[in-house]
Amino acid sequence: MPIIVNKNTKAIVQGITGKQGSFHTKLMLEYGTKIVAGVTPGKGRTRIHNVPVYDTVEEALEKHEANASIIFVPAPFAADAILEALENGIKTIVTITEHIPIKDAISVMSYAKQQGATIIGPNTPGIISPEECKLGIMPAHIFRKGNVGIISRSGTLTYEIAASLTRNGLGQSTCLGLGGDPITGLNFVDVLKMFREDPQTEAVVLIGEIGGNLEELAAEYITKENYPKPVAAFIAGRTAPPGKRMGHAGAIIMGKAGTAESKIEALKNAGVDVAEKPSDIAGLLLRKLS
Amino acid sequence: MPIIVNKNTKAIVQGITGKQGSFHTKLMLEYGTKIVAGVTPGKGRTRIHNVPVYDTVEEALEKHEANASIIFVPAPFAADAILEALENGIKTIVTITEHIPIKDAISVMSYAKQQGATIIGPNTPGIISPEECKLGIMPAHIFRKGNVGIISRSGTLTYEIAASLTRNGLGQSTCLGLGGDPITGLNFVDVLKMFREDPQTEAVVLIGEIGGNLEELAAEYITKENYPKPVAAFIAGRTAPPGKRMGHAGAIIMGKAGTAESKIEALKNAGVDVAEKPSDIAGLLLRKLS
Amino acid sequence: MKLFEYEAKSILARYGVPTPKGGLATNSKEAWEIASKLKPPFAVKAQVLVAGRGKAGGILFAESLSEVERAAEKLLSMRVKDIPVRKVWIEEKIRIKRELYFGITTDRFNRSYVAIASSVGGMEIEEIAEKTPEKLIKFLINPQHGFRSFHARQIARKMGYSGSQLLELEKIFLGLYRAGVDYDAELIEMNPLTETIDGRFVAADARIIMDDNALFRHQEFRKRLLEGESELAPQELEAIKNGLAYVKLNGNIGVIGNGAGLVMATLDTIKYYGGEPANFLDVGGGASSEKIAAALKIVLSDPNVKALFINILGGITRCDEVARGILEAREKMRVTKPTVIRLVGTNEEEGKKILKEAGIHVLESMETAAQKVVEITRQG
Amino acid sequence: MKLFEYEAKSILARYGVPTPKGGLATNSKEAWEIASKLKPPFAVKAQVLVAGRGKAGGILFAESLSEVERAAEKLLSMRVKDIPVRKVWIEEKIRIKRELYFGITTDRFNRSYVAIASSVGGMEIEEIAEKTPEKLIKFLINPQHGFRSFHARQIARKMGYSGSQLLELEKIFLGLYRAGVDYDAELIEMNPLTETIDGRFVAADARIIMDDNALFRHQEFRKRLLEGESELAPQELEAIKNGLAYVKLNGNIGVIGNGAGLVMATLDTIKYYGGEPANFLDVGGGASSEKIAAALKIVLSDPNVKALFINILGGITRCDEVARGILEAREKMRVTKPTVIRLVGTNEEEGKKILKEAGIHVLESMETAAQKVVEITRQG
Repeated sequence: MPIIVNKNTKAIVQGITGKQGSFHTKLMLEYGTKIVAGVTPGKGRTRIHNVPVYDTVEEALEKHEANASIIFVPAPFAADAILEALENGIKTIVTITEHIPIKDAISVMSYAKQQGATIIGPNTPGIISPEECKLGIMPAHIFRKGNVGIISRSGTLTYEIAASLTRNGLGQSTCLGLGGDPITGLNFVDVLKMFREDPQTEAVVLIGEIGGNLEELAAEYITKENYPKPVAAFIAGRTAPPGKRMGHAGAIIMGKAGTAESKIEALKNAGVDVAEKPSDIAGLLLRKLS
Repeated sequence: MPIIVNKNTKAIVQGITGKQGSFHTKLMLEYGTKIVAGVTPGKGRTRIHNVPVYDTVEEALEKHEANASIIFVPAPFAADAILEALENGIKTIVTITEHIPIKDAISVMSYAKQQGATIIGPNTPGIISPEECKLGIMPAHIFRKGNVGIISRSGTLTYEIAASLTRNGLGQSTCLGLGGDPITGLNFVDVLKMFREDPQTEAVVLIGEIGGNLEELAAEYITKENYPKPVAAFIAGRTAPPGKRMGHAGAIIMGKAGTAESKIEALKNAGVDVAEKPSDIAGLLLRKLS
Repeated sequence: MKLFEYEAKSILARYGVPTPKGGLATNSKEAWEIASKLKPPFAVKAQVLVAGRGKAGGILFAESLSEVERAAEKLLSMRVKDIPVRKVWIEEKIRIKRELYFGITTDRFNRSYVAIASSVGGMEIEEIAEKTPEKLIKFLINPQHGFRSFHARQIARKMGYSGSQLLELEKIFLGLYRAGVDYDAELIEMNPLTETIDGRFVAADARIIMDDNALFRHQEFRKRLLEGESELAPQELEAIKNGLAYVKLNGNIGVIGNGAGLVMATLDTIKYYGGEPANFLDVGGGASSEKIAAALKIVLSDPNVKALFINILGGITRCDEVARGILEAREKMRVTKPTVIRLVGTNEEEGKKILKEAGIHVLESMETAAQKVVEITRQG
Repeated sequence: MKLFEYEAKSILARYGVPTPKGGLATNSKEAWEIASKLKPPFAVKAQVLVAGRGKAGGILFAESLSEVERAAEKLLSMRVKDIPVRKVWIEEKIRIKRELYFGITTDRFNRSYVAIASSVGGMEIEEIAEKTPEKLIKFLINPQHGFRSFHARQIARKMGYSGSQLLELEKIFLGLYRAGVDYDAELIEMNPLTETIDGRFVAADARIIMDDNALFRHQEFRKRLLEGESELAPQELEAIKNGLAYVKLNGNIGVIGNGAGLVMATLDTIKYYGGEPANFLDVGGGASSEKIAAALKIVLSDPNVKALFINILGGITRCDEVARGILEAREKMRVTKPTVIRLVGTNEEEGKKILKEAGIHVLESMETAAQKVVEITRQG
């Protein structure tokens, strides 16, 4: 049994009629994900890829049973879409949308916490538990079912590393992108805790990048809890010039904290194997698991 | 043991240096209420009636133990004062201040509910459990310890009726003013529930007025729960002309709902004795209790 | 504080709610000029703050400019429910397909705002509320994150709308909510919100009642309330300026008390003993002697008043302050009318002493006092 | 988006935060005129968006108008950390008793805003943060009801203030918070917040960084960002206009990729194999062919670029769209520079087919591709 999503996940797609929403609904359906309904305001009473579309989450849930939602609606409306899912009792929400204003995200995350809901993202590739459920936009063919859990701050780097693991015979239990926006629903520590309790997961890969201190806090947690499963990591941005923004606010370097060096040192001190190149992760894990 | 406040209540006074705050602190101290500290921003490090004054509730609670607060701060700042008490863990808050904006009150009451706190008022005379604790501005000499619980929407009518009960040998367990502002922390049903569980209380007096439907809802509750203690009521505003405002928004008559007739009928149908004049309450109760 | 239709509509328009094109006129010539810039047919509407204006003849329709002129003239010389019409609003008449209702008000029991919607609006809304409440959609607004886009869509769907109409209603409902929050409305409503024959929506009428307790945040409206353009009697205005609550009634016993409940009970008791109160006047909590004096002045300015009944039960109000206020006012205004005073509570002894030294007798029971004042007016 | 000091100060002043009297000048004559309306002594401050301006000589003091003129002239002809100074801000110099710090920023781990205060502010604040973090007051702001008056007072008290100074700081902290909320600031700070010798408080310097993701709510700033008055390189500006993230670096390998993490890892890998990237360019998720074409144009406008490395791992980005964008741009711009393309993921087969048909070779491994492009630039 993987974490968060599995065979029993039944999802709605918010923003299903948009270009990305529609395209990835098709791919998720092809992967076998149970997409029971879609929501796009003003497009109710239509169908897309044979999935019925409703104007509101409320109506979708009156007519279908669902326990998860994946959100593709544009950033200015995304916080409201998350709230709509939360208010209608959905406890697993994957937010693909990127660039949600910080103010909106903070307010929504606080409510999600009160409701005991799990928000993946925003600005995440989503989550996949191979052969069970894909709630995201990742290219499915690079994943295989197995025993490695992946937690990542970077979408495309996740694919890079997952593909390399698969090529080396290391399948995955669940791969999850925390999301690249400044405020996200989950951090490394949250997911490390879940993988710890998950019997299918035997090792964890942590993919970080410069900026913030989430990797340092993960290292602290691993040390403090004497984390019982092997962890390997890759940190992007070793060669980034200090003080420059690399793509999103997540990558502002402030003084020493948040540099690749700081993160790598903290993780190594916690007993984590840190790879020099993405393709080195597989080798490090194989050594640990043998 | 009366409800909400008793011998063990230790209170702070927010807005202690104002005219009303200072005056009533003196009277509460004279009654024997344990006032441990006062708060007025900018007046910290002074004393009033020998009570130490602090700039913040936080500091007052660092230096004194308290489980209640009574608030006299002006309406534009009162919602923040309630929040300050709540955030610092106080669970019983009496808000004497009147005319708090509805928008502010709604936001604060929602947070109080989350915190499991009891807010009496705003625009309340407060609460008194005779011979144990007075957290309010009511003239103390009209109350006597006894077995009648009083719940009222009107401050001065409470004094009117309590004094008449006392004259007739009917003491009180606890007398509580719900408050005259549009949004209050407690309603009749909330307090009826508390009196139901309170062994000291043998009968309940309910003092209502025109406007809103809180009396009707109390009647509904009494009927549904087959309320086990005798209840007598007085409703002010029988002769108020329809559509006119009598003092505060609580008294707007909208159609039939909210009229004195509607309330009196509902209460009578629930088996409540409804008095024609405030002074008739004592007689009705004596008959029920004998 | 009630806002006029033209005020409410101009606020809503700024929040993106479609309203009919129109303008405000104080005479028939202005009405003609406004209408000349609009497309016929027209609606000419008396700007008064009373409910049921339509049924009372306060709304007229006109096909031509000269009809507008006549309609304005007629309205400006009439009274709607006893209120003189000082201004009219002229607007383009909407071609109605359906009349809806949407409003937001406070829900005391749930301590929140509540949105109320109905796909059957217009003049019948109150009847619907009473007879078929199930036709009303009631939506409690969570105080934590307020009324959101999807709440608006949920309501629009339940009203039977979809597609672009649902999105249009979403914008309108949200606009109304935001206006309500920003203006501290205790009631804000569109009735009717009209669906036009081409499927669009227009707020044909709008009403806002601002929370009086929040007027300190809206000084421009507070000013408007106190400096005229309101429909208050001079005594009511004077009362507001002094922080008092006054309602004129038709009897001859002037009543002053502290606390709305007590004053209402005082009126009830006077009536119980066969008297007729001339007014309701609540000095509120903690009144100063100046406030008491102002209250006396207001009550005595009513020529019908034959006797005074002052009923004070001091809690936050201090009896000594009340006593001083009474003496002050009697001196200044040379009050000769018989006065019955009932004074108990905080600082009671001191208050009684002050009055007794001035030769004024004070009673202790509301009922005895009420009987006494009724007796006096009967004799008078 | 970083705001200039003069922008940040004028925002704070509107929220009731005391700031020194001053004005903005683009030449020494204007500087003289502004100073003539102020009281000496003066501070003349270069308006640049880099940190550490003071230590880099960007702030000068003047006693007289002629000294102001000279200071302005000097600053307007210098570069601060390589940024040319285009504007100076002249203000009255504050007589300092103590320098404090107060700011609000985001706390990612706790998913909230956090207020940070210190009774030891000024240029040393970063040193304090590193060496004696216990001197910093960190206050997490509850998202549910925000930063309130009493939070401000709690902080002021912990900074050692009481009485009227505590109430003054309350207003200042609240003003800063409200400005931050209204302007979607991811950082808003006063450093120093100066306590003057007469015990009052003035924000001697102020900094606001707006949340780029919220600029759609602040079109006036978005406009300012895109239409100059910013310190961006032409390529950076072009990138923002096209929704791309671009950072110029000093090497000769142009890099385009999707996802900040992947692009950073691409740079790392290029360096690992001994190459030097010319830039960072992230096309983001779901890039259209137009966006890819714009990215190519920006990267190729750097004359140092000798070879291109396009690294696309499609998730929400579709490989066929990328392929079409590359062909489009190559055609329009007649690209002759050697290009290494790595393309895998969503619609990979279709993308590869498009490129192969155009005669372009596509690699599958980032590392092979990186080695290849480094090799090409070595040969070149």
